[in-house]
Amino acid sequence: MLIYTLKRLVVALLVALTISLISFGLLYLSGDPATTIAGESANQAAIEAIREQYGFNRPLYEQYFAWVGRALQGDFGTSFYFKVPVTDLIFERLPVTLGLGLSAIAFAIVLSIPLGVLAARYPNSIVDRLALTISVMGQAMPSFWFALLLIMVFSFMYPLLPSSGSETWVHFIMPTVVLGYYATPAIMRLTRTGMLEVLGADYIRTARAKGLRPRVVLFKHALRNAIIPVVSLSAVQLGFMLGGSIVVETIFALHGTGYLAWESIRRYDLPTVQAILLVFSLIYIVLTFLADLLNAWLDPRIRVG
Amino acid sequence: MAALLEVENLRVDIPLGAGDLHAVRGISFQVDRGETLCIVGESGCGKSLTSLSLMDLLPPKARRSADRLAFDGIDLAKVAPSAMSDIRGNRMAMIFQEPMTSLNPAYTIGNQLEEALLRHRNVSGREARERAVHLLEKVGITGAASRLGQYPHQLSGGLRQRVMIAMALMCGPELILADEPTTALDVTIQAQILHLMIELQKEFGMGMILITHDLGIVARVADKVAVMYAGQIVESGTVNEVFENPMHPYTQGLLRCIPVPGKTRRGEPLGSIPGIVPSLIGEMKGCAFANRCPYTFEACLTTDVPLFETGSNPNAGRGYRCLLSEQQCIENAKEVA
Amino acid sequence: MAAITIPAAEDIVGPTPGQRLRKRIIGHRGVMIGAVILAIIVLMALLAPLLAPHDPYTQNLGNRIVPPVWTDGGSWVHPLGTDGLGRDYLSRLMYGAQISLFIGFATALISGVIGTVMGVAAGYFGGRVDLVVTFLITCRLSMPVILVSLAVVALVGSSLTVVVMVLGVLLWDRYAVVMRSATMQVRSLDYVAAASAAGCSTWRILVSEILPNVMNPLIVVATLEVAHAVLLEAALSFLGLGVQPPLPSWGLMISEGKDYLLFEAWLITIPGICLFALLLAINLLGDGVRDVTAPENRS
Amino acid sequence: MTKGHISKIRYLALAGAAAAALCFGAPTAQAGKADDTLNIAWDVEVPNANMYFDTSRNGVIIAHHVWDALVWRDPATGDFKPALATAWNVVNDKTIELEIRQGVKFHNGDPMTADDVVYTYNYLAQPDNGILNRNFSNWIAKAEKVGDNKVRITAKDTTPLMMLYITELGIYPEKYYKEVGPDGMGLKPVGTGPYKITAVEPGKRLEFEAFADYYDSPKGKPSIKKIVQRTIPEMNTQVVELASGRLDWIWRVPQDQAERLEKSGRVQIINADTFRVGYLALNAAGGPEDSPLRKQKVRQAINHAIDVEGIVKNLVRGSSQVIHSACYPEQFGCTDDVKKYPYDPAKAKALLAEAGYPNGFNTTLYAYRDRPQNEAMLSNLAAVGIKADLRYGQYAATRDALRKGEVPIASLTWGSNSVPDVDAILPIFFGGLPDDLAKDTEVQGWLKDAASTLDQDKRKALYKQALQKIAEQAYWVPTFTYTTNYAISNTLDFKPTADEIPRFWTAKWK
Repeated sequence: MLIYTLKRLVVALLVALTISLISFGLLYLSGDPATTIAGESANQAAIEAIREQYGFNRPLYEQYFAWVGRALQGDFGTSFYFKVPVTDLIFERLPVTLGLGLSAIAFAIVLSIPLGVLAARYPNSIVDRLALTISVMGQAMPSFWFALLLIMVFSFMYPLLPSSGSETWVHFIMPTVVLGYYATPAIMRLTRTGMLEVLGADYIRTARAKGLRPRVVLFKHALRNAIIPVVSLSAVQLGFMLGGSIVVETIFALHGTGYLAWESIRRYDLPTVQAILLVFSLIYIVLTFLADLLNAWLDPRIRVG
Repeated sequence: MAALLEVENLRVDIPLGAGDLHAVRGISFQVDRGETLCIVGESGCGKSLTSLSLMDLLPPKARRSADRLAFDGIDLAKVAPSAMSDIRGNRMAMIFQEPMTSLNPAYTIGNQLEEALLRHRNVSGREARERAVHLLEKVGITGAASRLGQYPHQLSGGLRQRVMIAMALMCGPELILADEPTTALDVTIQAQILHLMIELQKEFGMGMILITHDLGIVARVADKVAVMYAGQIVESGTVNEVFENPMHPYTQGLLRCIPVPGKTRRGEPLGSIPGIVPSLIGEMKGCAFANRCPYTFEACLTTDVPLFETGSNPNAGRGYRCLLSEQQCIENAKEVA
Repeated sequence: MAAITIPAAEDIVGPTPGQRLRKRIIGHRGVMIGAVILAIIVLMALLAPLLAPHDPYTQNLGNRIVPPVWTDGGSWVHPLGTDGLGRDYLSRLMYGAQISLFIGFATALISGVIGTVMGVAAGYFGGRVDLVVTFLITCRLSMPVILVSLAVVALVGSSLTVVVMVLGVLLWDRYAVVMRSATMQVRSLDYVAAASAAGCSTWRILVSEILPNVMNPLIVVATLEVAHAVLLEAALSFLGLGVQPPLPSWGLMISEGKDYLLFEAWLITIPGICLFALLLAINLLGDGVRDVTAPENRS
Repeated sequence: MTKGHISKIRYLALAGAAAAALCFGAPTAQAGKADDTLNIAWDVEVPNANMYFDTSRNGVIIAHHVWDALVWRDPATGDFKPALATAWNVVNDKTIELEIRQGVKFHNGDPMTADDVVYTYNYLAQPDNGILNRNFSNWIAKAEKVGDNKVRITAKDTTPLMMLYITELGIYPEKYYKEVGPDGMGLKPVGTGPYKITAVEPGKRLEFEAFADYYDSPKGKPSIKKIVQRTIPEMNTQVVELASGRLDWIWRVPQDQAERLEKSGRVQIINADTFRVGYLALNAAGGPEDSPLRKQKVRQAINHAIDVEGIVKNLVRGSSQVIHSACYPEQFGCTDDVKKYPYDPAKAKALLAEAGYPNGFNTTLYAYRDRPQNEAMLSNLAAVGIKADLRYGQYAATRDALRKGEVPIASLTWGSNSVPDVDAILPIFFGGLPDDLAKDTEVQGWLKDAASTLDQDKRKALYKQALQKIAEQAYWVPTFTYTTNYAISNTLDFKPTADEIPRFWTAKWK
């Protein structure tokens, strides 16, 4: 386990390094960011001063190493736009994105696991068909369209829910549904497939032979085994939601990292974009690692001996 | 007093696209406390489905029907699913063929042992634990207490089957159904396990249905034998009667396939039954064994054969399903011997 | 534990060779529904020059936001009404099908070539090649597609070509994952070993033994990736960084219709429903093909 | 892996859930008239609340609310009125002396003195102060105290718009600013304006509160007690929030949406003029040697090809006006007396043929906002044979490319920083600065002359000359003036001004 963890750590570092290269190279496609920083009404002198101040006139590799060096110490530089440390900026906004991501994945799980379980328990029943419909619709529904439709119906036609802000949990209902629905199909399918497989297993028959109640058989004995791949998938989906949060946060005016990323791209706020890309990647790596740990906990064959 | 388990005209049908598969076609038998019934037959004859149908563990598609299916006077055909699950694992327990896959990989041995007792008895966790340790010792597992925390994948096949047996015994059942409990195990371990089961059965005075295709086992442990072929019992009786005087050509064929110490001479080829089992899909006309039977005559192909009762003791359930005269059967049996 | 967590690979790879495929496809309801919808959309796209009642680019500023025929003020001149610049909405929708389908298929092709080469190489050669490919997959998976594509498109400038190239270069991960495991499976089969033993060249084995046998999962992934690409283009267009106007991609039409969401909802609903139908059709088709090629996964 | 580790994971999961619950659990603010709070939304994030470090429109708005300048310009009449200075005296071309008002307090309670004024101006005059908003402060050479309450400000050069600039320069508290620096000021701003800022969540939210000790300023005392600004990027969301009463004030609502909203009766719509003008910048002096845009006739043809009137009438609507010269009509020095190019595709084609492009040519149009208008112009160009690809991008990217001379045609807008004088537009685009695509030395000369005299008539004449040549040469295609749609709740009384600076201290509840 220790060796495995170390290996994972090395891979994670290599990935982070690669991503840092990509994000750095990517954003320097744009050429000289000094004009951007200076703003609409800045004159040439201001632009020159900025170029000097940020070191844009130095060779690219020098800028890269300087950046990586600082990044290793948790210093991603200063946002061109906000003029505050990018690290502060990201960590100030990360809770919203993570909160949204967690509630969305929770929504997806709460919706899809019971449905997936029931669909597998009663194949070709109404529940199964409902589950199938939900999942097929979920795959085909562009999230921004879904979000706008929700706003139109639940905030405009029937003003029941707030369409912007992140003050209370009520504000998170619509964003959660939109983002969570996006992850639902995959989780539901995998649950259903896994459950179908597990329900045919011998140990399920054993459990029933012990006279255990159907609920116990289904949830204790079957789900526990079927859920193992679902955990990995959920982690991956949570990672994907970081990307999905860009659209959702923009529409619902949630000031999270996804929206920050999008605005930073539009503002050419390179240090912020680079850092977010890197942070998102790291989160993904951490998530998959956590999922593995969780799997190890769920599956004693991995954990023990 | 009625027998512990009474089964009359039990049928199991599985609907398929091409028509119903009649897997078990009207079988009847009884098992009493302290008695061991062996159901013998080759693969696919319906013996496993018979045991599953008794436990109400058939696959979802399969349908069960019976004229009488009574456990200690309780009509299992009419009992509600929840009441059935109260009986299952409690008064009737089952041991399966595949010890490698029959334990849930995600839970410890202890957990899986204890949950049966916790489900059916109002006991504390500690009591359940003690019972589990006790039974693990009983089935010959050393260091029982420490085993409780182990997971199935950490145990060998023989150990797992012992665990399965212990699990079946947790609630002190009155009837044990063992479906080929030793097939998947090493030969050396087979004997140990079998031995263990018989011992326990005697000790606890349980009724036992042992399903096997191994006549050697039958000879050693059975009180009564039911020979199944193509979903029917073709011959039944006490183990002595059946082994001494096999009436049905199929039984005779089976017995010819095993070496009998003292009777089978060294170097003599063992018998085999040529041909294949008929399809069980759709209605079947005549004797199911007709296509493989050396004595087949015209009536065998057209007449449905009833189970003829015979033997000195009508309660012993001695019967056979053959159109040949009793005399003829006895003649044929002598050839086997 | 796998070195990386690969999503949903196992439910795409089906071991069954595709002999009985055709029969099962015909009998599969999802596939048939998907195929019919997709066929309608493809026909609409191909026949747009013949069927479209108007030129999709001709503006008429005096005739803006005409409602569709079924509402008050609508007429058969513009069955689906006109957009904010007075262009015929039905015609734009038809030509838009061309663009959206082109984006989907072109992207799936580019990413398919990249991903298949990587996946097959990793699966066949194993060892270091596999290590590198797996690493690349991990890197790729850890970058949110939408963030990276937004950044690139914002920097390079958005156009149809840029969008297709960027998405094509980004969306190969699922191909690689699936092709890798499918190839591993096929490689271990006897006939591949036999071909290898018979002295066939690696290239020959890859082309004539491996590829035909990983075709089923490849087709499934390709189908789903077409949908993925269409969806992502729509998202990019929605954020203003997709294809450039006046090209009527459905994503762009939704984006343009966005300003009318609250009062002329049909301007966003119509392309929205079309996009939904297209994605639904492709997904049904893809899922169906998966079911059909790996039937043990369903029922 | 042991049990111990597992429970740690469980614990972390719980902690995560608790954290998530915490961020959902914050109390919500009640909106509107009921609690005397004006809820407003912008679509752009405000990076900080330090007025000299934000060049955006929002920065200007914040500045006007939080910081008063020495002099105030009445937006209605254009008159200069005493604010933090009670009187002033223009000593010469480059020097002005001002009498500083007594008894004015900063938001933190410190008194505002002549020292603060001197400090602020000298700070702005430093070349290395790092401030971004230099357009209004570049002229300052130095400031000095010439009496207890008297300050002399000296310009580097003759500065015709000095008074105007002074009205835009808020006075900073010397002591506080030295203590907290620019970043501290951005997070906890302190000024003398009608509103003080009580909370800054960068990019997300700003909270203003009426300043109780506000001096007797010509701006007047604020009526509404609190203002809460939120950033909502999506216009639909803004409209929905407004319609459902969670917002009281939004602006820049698209015309179509504004008209429908007004009809719905749920909110009020005010369509107001702005200083912003739209134009196509033509790369007249740059690009490849054989660029068609180098030819005057081609540029004139483009002017004739664009149906500005049609676009204004059908798309832009509101009170937007068609313009013919490169300035906002109300600006000092702006004139309509220039060569006009009525919409005439036939003539455009003829001119193209004369220039050697009978079949038109291919080019690229860069744009960064107002997609429908640009699409309409694209279609106009196509009608005379000019096939332009649209490159729709970010403002900064467009302007970058433009400065590198890579852009043949750019569709841009300019708001003149709300300065009512062509000095805020012409020198930037025709005075030889990086945005000058015409590079017309004659025009550059006139503009330079105009900038170095205080003689208003002379300035006017020079600007007219320049504008006439710009039109004659067709360096630009001036299109139309922008209007802004304000959508406000029915309970709010709000009067917009043309300089696109909402003045919330004049707003009231009905």
